[in-house]
Amino acid sequence: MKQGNIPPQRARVQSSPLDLQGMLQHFQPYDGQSDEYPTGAIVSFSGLVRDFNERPEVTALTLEHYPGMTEKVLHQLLLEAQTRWQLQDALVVHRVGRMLPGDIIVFVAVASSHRKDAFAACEYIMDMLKTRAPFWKKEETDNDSYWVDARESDAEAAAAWLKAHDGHRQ
Amino acid sequence: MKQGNIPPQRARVQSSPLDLQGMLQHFQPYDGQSDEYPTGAIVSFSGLVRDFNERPEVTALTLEHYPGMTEKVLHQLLLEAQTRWQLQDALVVHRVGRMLPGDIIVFVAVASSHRKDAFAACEYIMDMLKTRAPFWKKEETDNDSYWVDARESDAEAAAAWLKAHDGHRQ
Amino acid sequence: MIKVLFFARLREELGIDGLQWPWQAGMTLAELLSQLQGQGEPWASCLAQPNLLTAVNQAIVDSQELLADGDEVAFFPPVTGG
Amino acid sequence: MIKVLFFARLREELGIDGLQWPWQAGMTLAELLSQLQGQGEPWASCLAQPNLLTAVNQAIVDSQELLADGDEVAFFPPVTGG
Repeated sequence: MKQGNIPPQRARVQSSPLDLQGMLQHFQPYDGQSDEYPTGAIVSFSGLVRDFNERPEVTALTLEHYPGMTEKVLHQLLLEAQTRWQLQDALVVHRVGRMLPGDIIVFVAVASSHRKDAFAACEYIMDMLKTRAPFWKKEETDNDSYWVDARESDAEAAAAWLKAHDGHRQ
Repeated sequence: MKQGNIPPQRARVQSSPLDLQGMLQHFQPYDGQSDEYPTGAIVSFSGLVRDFNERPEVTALTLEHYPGMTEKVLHQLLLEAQTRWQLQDALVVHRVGRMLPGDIIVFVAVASSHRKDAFAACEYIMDMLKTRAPFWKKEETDNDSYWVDARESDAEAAAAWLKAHDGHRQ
Repeated sequence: MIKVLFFARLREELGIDGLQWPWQAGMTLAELLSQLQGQGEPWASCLAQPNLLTAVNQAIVDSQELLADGDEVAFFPPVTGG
Repeated sequence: MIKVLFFARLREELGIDGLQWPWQAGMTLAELLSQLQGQGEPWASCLAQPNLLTAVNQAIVDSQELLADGDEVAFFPPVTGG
């Protein structure tokens, strides 16, 4: 169980498919050899491609990103979460390239001694990722493709964290 | 993907160990045969036995419960969450009997079209479980065992949801 | 008859996990509790604990609940699962 | 020289994913943007989009940022990942 700063390797971008079980294998807090068991809560988030979004019949989407900057921003979000809450570990894996409905786009997991911290940190990382990590979605329907517009609700969710002083959103 | 009421089988109590991967196998939203992909967010919570709690050196704990009532309450919590938020699915599995530090005590997962709903519903189920589901913990140290006292912070977390009218805690 | 159950610390302190108790028409949960306490110690003090929770037929209720013949009544301390 | 990158909708509208641009001492991000816009259409209108984000050396900055020789500057629309 890591106790120091979360290393850059915990923030990843990949074009190969993400599977929930594989992700959680990367996020087992204990190897059976531990001397200490501080983790009481693990919260995970998986974001999936829906078949509706800006338009009702999404058949696929392609995620473009800014290689280099993306990994830096994702790692920065993990460190920020570790500053705000007491965390033992955190992981974010984001997929890029072309995906189909049902595919996992992003996986975030955090481990903490306390469930409130784990929930808040996981949601914080996702809300910040949505407004600060350089990814762009292009959706396809049967007869069209278009860049997805940023959502006002995502900007509001991120802003609410920045106003929060007690570790929880206002 | 279930669209109606979450069935009683989604609320379970077991004495055999819980493993995260097995849990998520029970919570795959798509079987590869789906026509519709409404789920955009899956949030999961795993509660683990820590080696500190009321006393600093916890070596084991035993969970007692009220068979019959437990399952009813857990299922009721899933239905309440489905009433408050737009969910496609929810699952809660709670272990009973003797456990060691690092073991998973409880696993909760929810699937929704929206991440905000998924986070809120998962945290709601856990906060309510902590104050309403008839489980009792007895902790062991090297030279003692004692019943764990209920926490004021858990009662406050549950009460905050009951005051909330907009689907989020005050 | 009423089926009475005790859990956790209460079960240990009373040294029993349950019992059958005679039902009377019009009996409330408060009356059942009072009759059980009337058995002397450890019943009197154990069942006077301030945070005691009570369930009738597996649903938490308050002490004004009217009991029916055959009801299952459980007494237990505040819950600590999860 | 400045390494300039364009992403997503901007990359498609400009028809180019990046270019090298001469650096001058004291050059700010706002000046670079103005020089790029000076190339006529589609540059003028594309780079005038109100929500355009800019990063220098992979960190988001505002238009007063002073540029150094060899900097990597990226222009892109609001992000939509996750």
